[in-house]
Amino acid sequence: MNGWLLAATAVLAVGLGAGLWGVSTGPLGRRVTAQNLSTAMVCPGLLLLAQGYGRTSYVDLALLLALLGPVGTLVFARLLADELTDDPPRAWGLTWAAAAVGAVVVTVLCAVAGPGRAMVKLLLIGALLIGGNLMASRALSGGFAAVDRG
Amino acid sequence: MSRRARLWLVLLGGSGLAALLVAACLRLPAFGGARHPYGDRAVAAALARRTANTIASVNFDQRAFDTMGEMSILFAAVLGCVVLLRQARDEHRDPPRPAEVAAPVRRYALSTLPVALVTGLYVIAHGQLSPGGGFQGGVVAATALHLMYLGADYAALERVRPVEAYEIADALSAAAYLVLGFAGVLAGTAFLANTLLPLGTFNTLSSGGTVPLLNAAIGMEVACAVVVLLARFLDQAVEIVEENVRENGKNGDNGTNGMDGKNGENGENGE
Amino acid sequence: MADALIVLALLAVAGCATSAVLNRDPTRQALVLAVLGTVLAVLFTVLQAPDVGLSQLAVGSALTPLLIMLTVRKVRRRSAAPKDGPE
Amino acid sequence: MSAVLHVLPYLIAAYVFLIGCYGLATSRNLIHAVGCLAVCQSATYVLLLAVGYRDGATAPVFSDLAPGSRPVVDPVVQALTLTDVVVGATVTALLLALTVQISKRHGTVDPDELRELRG
Repeated sequence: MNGWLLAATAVLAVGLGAGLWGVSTGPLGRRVTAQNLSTAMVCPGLLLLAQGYGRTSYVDLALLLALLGPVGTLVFARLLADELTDDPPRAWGLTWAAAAVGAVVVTVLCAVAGPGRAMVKLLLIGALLIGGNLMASRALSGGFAAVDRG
Repeated sequence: MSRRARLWLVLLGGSGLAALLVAACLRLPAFGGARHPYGDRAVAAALARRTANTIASVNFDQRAFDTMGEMSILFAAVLGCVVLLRQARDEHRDPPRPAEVAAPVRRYALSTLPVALVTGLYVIAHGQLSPGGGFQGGVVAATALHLMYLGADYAALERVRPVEAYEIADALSAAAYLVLGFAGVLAGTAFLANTLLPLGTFNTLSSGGTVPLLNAAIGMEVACAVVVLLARFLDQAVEIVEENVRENGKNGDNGTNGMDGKNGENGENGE
Repeated sequence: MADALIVLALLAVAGCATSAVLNRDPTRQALVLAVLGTVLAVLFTVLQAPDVGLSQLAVGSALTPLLIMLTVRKVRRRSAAPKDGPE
Repeated sequence: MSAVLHVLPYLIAAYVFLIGCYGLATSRNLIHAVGCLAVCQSATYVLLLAVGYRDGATAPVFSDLAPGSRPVVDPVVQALTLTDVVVGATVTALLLALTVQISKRHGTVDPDELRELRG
């Protein structure tokens, strides 16, 4: 039994379950938020998987998701700006919770990895993940608002 | 045929297909089994060619000819899109108004752009060592460029993205793949045979013979193809307006599109 | 543990695929497809295929949603205009 | 549990394929249909990778792994899937471009209305 994989299963189960349910039901604003938060939760899950399988090369997946997940949310935030301005999604509690999960996972993995290239990469992923997550939430709650409204 | 009849036909055919698929699934080798004759041989061959990432070795060495086929599908699909989405005679371009993006979002997009570009290049360059390669890295690099549209506006993207240059680069990199293949023929072996270059040291950037070169060609091809593809879609979605739509918009009856009447015909362009 | 992860990812893929088909509005479907891309990347990781996972992440998380949303915008902009179309 | 697991991935792949086909057949919007086709495509990825999996094995990538130290999964199906994912996306783009053209020429993206137009 591998504690890392257990933690990864827990994070992924919560992230994917909540994300899937949130993105399939409810008003548009909630769906976009769920899409954003599912990427924010899956990324720490991927980091834990890399650690659990003992493969540092799997970290590239988390790096790519930390980069492109928020970009995907920006796509929706920008192209759905008109629909979202009427009812801007505000889920700062959940956003900060997801960011905290990411921060905890990155910190623990950094402590395990010790100083070196792996740690730099992990810190980069953590910064991209948390920064991207917060910025994507910001973009959703009126980042493209005033546009076209005179 | 009515919708109801069609649905019944689909259900009938679907249940037949489902039965066949389940029967096939039950007879497949059990999931997670230990017998993978092709896989074991591919791993051995990749190690013999000193390529650390076996998948890259399969793609760009052992099955390089098939990858050429994949590349031509990609090329043809992009060509098809370019033809389908070209500007027609009854259409004209309406430059969109500059977007107003919240300052932190803009800063985030513009500062992530170089990071994403470098990551894309990293994924391409390390294709024969760690997970990654031309196909993945190319898409990442091309997507990174479009942060310019998402975070700033369309005009800014157009300044950093001369589409013609990318179209030429797309064709050139596709040609580079072929030239690398024919170089093998000229050297006296076979098309795309990996005998041209020294194999190098295992697990370094220059290992694997022609694998890194073919990988780089594919990376460039995919990146340029995606940029051209997205450029056509963006043109259509943001800039190109049909004449009759525009005139009707001027007649004032565009309350249905949910935009303010002030912007008239290019209401949704402004974004 | 690895088996539990695989089952979890497989069930998530099945659920996501169902949701992607049943959400008839293209915008909402694009959102579900973005999540489906991420879920598939997780499945590929637990099936020990990081290369494919990278591929799926690159394509599924940003490129496909962008293409679909741009098409939706173009089509909406057309049909938002008054009815007398070309035909 | 393990007897179920031996066929579960194949069954999930079949299910995903069939649900995608159902969506394709009942779709009232061509953009939605293209999305359903993407779902069908993902079924093929799941099937291919499930065929190549080996219990307790890891990825055949030796940048951080000594060759031969651990069993590895089948790289051939992974290579097939990897190119398929990217090429599949461009084919999706081609179909979306066709949808844009159809919407321009016929003013609708509902397949049923398109049939009435032609007939």
